[in-house]
Amino acid sequence: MEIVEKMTLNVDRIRKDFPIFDYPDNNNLTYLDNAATTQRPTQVLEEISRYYREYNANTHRGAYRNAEKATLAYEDAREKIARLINARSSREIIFVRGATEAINTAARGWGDRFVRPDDEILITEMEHHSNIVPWQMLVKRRNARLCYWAFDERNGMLEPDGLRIMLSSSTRLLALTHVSNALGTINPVKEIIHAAHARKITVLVDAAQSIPHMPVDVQDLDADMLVFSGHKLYGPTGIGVFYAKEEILNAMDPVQFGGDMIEHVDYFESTWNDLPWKFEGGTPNIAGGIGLGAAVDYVNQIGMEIISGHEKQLVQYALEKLSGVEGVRVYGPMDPDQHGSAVSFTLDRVHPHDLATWLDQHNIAIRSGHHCAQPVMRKLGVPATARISFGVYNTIQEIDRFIIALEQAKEYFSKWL
Amino acid sequence: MEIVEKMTLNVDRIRKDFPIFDYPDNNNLTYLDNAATTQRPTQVLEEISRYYREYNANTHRGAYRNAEKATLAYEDAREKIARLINARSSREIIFVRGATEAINTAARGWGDRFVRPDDEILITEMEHHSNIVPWQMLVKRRNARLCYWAFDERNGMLEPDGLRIMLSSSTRLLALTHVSNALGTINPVKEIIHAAHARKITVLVDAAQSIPHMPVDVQDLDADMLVFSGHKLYGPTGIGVFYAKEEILNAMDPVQFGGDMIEHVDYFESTWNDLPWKFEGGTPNIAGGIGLGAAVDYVNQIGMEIISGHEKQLVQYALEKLSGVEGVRVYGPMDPDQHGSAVSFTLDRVHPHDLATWLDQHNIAIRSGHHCAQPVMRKLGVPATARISFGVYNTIQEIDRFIIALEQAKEYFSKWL
Amino acid sequence: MAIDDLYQEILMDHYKNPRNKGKLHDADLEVHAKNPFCGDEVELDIIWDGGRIKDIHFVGQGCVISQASVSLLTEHVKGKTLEEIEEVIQEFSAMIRGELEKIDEDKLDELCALQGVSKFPTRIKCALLAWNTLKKVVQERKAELEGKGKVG
Amino acid sequence: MAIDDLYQEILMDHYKNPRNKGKLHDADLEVHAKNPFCGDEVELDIIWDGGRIKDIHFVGQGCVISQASVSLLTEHVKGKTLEEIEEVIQEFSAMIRGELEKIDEDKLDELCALQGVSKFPTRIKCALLAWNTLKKVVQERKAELEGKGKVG
Ligand SMILES: Cc1ncc(COP(=O)(O)O)c(C=O)c1O
Ligand SMILES: Cc1ncc(COP(=O)(O)O)c(C=O)c1O
Repeated sequence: MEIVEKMTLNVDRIRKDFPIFDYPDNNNLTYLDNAATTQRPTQVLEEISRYYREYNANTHRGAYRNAEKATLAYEDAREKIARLINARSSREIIFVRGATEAINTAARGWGDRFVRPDDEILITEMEHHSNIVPWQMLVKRRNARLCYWAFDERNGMLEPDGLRIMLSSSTRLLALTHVSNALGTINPVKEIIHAAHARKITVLVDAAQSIPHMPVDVQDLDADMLVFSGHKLYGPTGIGVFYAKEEILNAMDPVQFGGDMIEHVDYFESTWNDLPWKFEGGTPNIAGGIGLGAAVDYVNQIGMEIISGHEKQLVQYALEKLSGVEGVRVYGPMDPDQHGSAVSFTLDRVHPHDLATWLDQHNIAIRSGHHCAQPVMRKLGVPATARISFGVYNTIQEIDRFIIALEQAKEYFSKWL
Repeated sequence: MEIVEKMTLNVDRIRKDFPIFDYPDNNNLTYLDNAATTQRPTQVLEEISRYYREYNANTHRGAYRNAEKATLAYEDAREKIARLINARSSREIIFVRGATEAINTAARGWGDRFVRPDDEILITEMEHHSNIVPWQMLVKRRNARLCYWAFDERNGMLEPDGLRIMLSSSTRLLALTHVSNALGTINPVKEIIHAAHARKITVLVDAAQSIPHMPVDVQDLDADMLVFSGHKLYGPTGIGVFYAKEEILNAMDPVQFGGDMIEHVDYFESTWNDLPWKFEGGTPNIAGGIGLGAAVDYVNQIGMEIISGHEKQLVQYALEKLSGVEGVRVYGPMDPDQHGSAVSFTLDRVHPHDLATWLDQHNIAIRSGHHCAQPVMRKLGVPATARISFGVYNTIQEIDRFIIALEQAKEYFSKWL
Repeated sequence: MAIDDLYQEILMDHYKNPRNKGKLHDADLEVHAKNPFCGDEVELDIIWDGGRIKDIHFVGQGCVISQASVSLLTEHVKGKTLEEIEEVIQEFSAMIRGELEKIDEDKLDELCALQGVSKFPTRIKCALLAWNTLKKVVQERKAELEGKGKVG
Repeated sequence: MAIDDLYQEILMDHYKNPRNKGKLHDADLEVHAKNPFCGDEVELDIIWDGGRIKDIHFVGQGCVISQASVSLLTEHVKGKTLEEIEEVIQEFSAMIRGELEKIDEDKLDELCALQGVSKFPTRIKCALLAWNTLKKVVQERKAELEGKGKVG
């Protein structure tokens, strides 16, 4: 047992790792759009660069040293990711482009194989489009049904008795987000998975918004499948992870057919390679995998508990401050223990897009829009919200700066409106 | 009309652009595995680095300047690629992970929609696994049939009357490689497409081995779909292109469902975004796209005609020299005008893998194996071949060095065998 | 790139007091436009008078830029011929995209209030949302009239 | 990392004159192993004698390393008990992977000729191809005998 000290982060030192903050044109950037994508530390960029400059080669196929070096580096990154989420083995880690491709892989490779006519796929009303549309299409292909577990628009929490009501004997899969990118809600996935398993229902967890911000242990959660994106975890673009239990991966069909994922190709029949390569057809994003490994090293070196503690302080402070601004409405849970690193809000009479432009003029980057969660917007009865979201490098001072600018925006627009 | 001078390349200067050759541990590396993946020039690495260090943000969604800058850079790369292959519009350029994902996209998005029971898919015997297995799986899903157009094992050329024999009234698609990675054969795709179109057959061209080595004009070829990988074109890993005519893309179904590819998401139905985004679900490989754009700039600045001329000299020289080594058997066409930048061969009694290890000890990187083309190996009656393949930075001196080492290997192994 | 270049008084006024807002119940045509990335939506209701727009209204919600832009659009195209409208759309779009060397104030008139958008690339889509839709509508109307031999 | 460290005389001899090569027509078991990345293939034919391998042959084609390795394997495991074989496999695999501090020459005997492979990581798969397959075979045989209560 390790004892985790409640250390506070040396954010000044951490910010130095992120070249974006030093780039003169960015002029003291306050970056509050981490739920969309994070910045990348020098450590990650250098690891990518090292691959390209020193031992660039294709993986798994070469009979020379750089090919072997590249293969080892890529497979080593896989090991790091397995340890990060405490997978039983790195065979359970499939590299994909991101959370979206991971969910599509599950819907095709598992869904097309195991979902039968009239089966039900249960998702929640707070999912990202990437965890909605693949299931809409699956149920069309398989003549199955899609059902929604509702949330309470007053506090952004899933309806407490929703699971009991929703789970039926024909429910095959529950796919839900660990942390909502539009509401900030942290869902109690461990308990939910436990309840679903009692009814032999397979569970897929969309961890795109949790992996970067809190420790996630797939064995402790007992998640059957879990997905996330590297670019939200300080890693490169174009790389992400599809995790599934080994027995599920063995039972599933591969989805991308081609080089590297096969064992034997005959004219009319082929057989598949072992896990994890069975699911990785074609030359992979080698630099992306290696870069994601470096990102995992980076967060480990700081400590995920510490990052999580730091961000919780930021969320708590932001929730307090935002609620104190007249005309601001905050969505999602108000309890910071139930609230991930993204906070959604609206400001009376000022459209989020106008607010974002206004803040951008003050070098504060926030997101406005539907956050790829149109059903959430419809439920909240707004066309869009503004959203701030945090990473390891954000500070209380930045929130103060944001709040001041927000007050000024309110004043500016109320002059007219 | 531009007049292309038969300039010879200043290879010394070009080699300076590729940091891999300067890395001390690589110790005068002779890299002859370009068909597997090329090296990347500083210009590409710097462009990737610039994105991450200066304006890193997610694309298409942000309401702040760096998000706009990232979007413009990514879309600008798409324009560059459209111009490289002379697409009618950048709407016809879909970013994918590589050639493999592109072919899988065609098989799912076009094949599942348009291939009917008993339809035939025609491919050649010299395809890469990535252009075989997706079609094997498609015909299984659709109860259709897969047929092979044979090649002549003596010269690696497609049987001249194969198309006439093979095309039937039920042929729906012809998928073939422009240049074979295992034999080096350049197929006359323009004439083939013309003949196929006369029978209203759709044609997909696997240009993974042609795009990096010769000018390719999709309008001149009249290719319906065409695919290639960025990492074989001096670009980053994890990015490639699926080209298809706009009317085909409009008729096809998307394959990756999620953020960015949708217009409207309702509980049970969704509608798709415009081209090209309809096919790009999820956060794309932004750095990859931008890097590939820089790679296109790089080859344009040298000139594809010039690269092609340079490599033809290398191929001609290599074919001559290799044929002069007793005990060497060269596969594929012996006419350099019909031979792309990869040359496959075997050396009597020495297994390609042993040869590759031996050459690796002399810092010469070649490929050995089945080159993801097991049907080709079966047809040639060998378990594996050795393969050398060229890029813009290779030289006649390197071929000499390789031939000397090959002679030495022969001597070394014949001592025993 | 001061913020006031973007949020000109005229725009604020159109946002607060939109012109021609609300459904036209006897419209010949009702078209919807949507910006999938920010959720802005606009509906245009149009009554034709041969090769002219006799009346045009809009329904929608969105940011200052998109709403002021569509409000100005309705004022500006009402009563105009298809050719005149195409010309304005062309000129206006070029201004918004920052492609005009010199803005023709006579032609664009009040629409010039949106010229600041060209310096805010993230907002170009907002300003053009309704205009791009109208462009397609005009093209289709022309094709329709040509089909009937009524144009020219 | 001289090339001679890899291609030792013994290996060359086994490559040229493989031992126990050719099908065993009365084999109890016939298993196939394949290295998908280089095309090397090996078939092992085995005759059991309770908890021992009574006879073992191989069929295959491939590089010096994979063929010499399987030829040595057949010599080395013939007549041994499942436990003895497991021990050799473990020791041999560790040597090939470069995980042994000190190589037990008594135990590995001629197999030591393959120790150079540990310095050529691209060849580790070649050397282990047949051994990994045998490892699975032995595990399954043990389970089978345990099921019948014949082991221990
Ligand atoms: C909860 C959630 N799921 C899925 C995704 C999709 O991730 P990506 O776009 O990297 O595929 C996102 C990110 O936008 C997200 O926030
Ligand atoms: C002819 C051909 N097609 C397809 C591919 C697959 O490309 P990738 O592995 O980049 O998806 C390759 C590369 O190995 C190839 O040579």
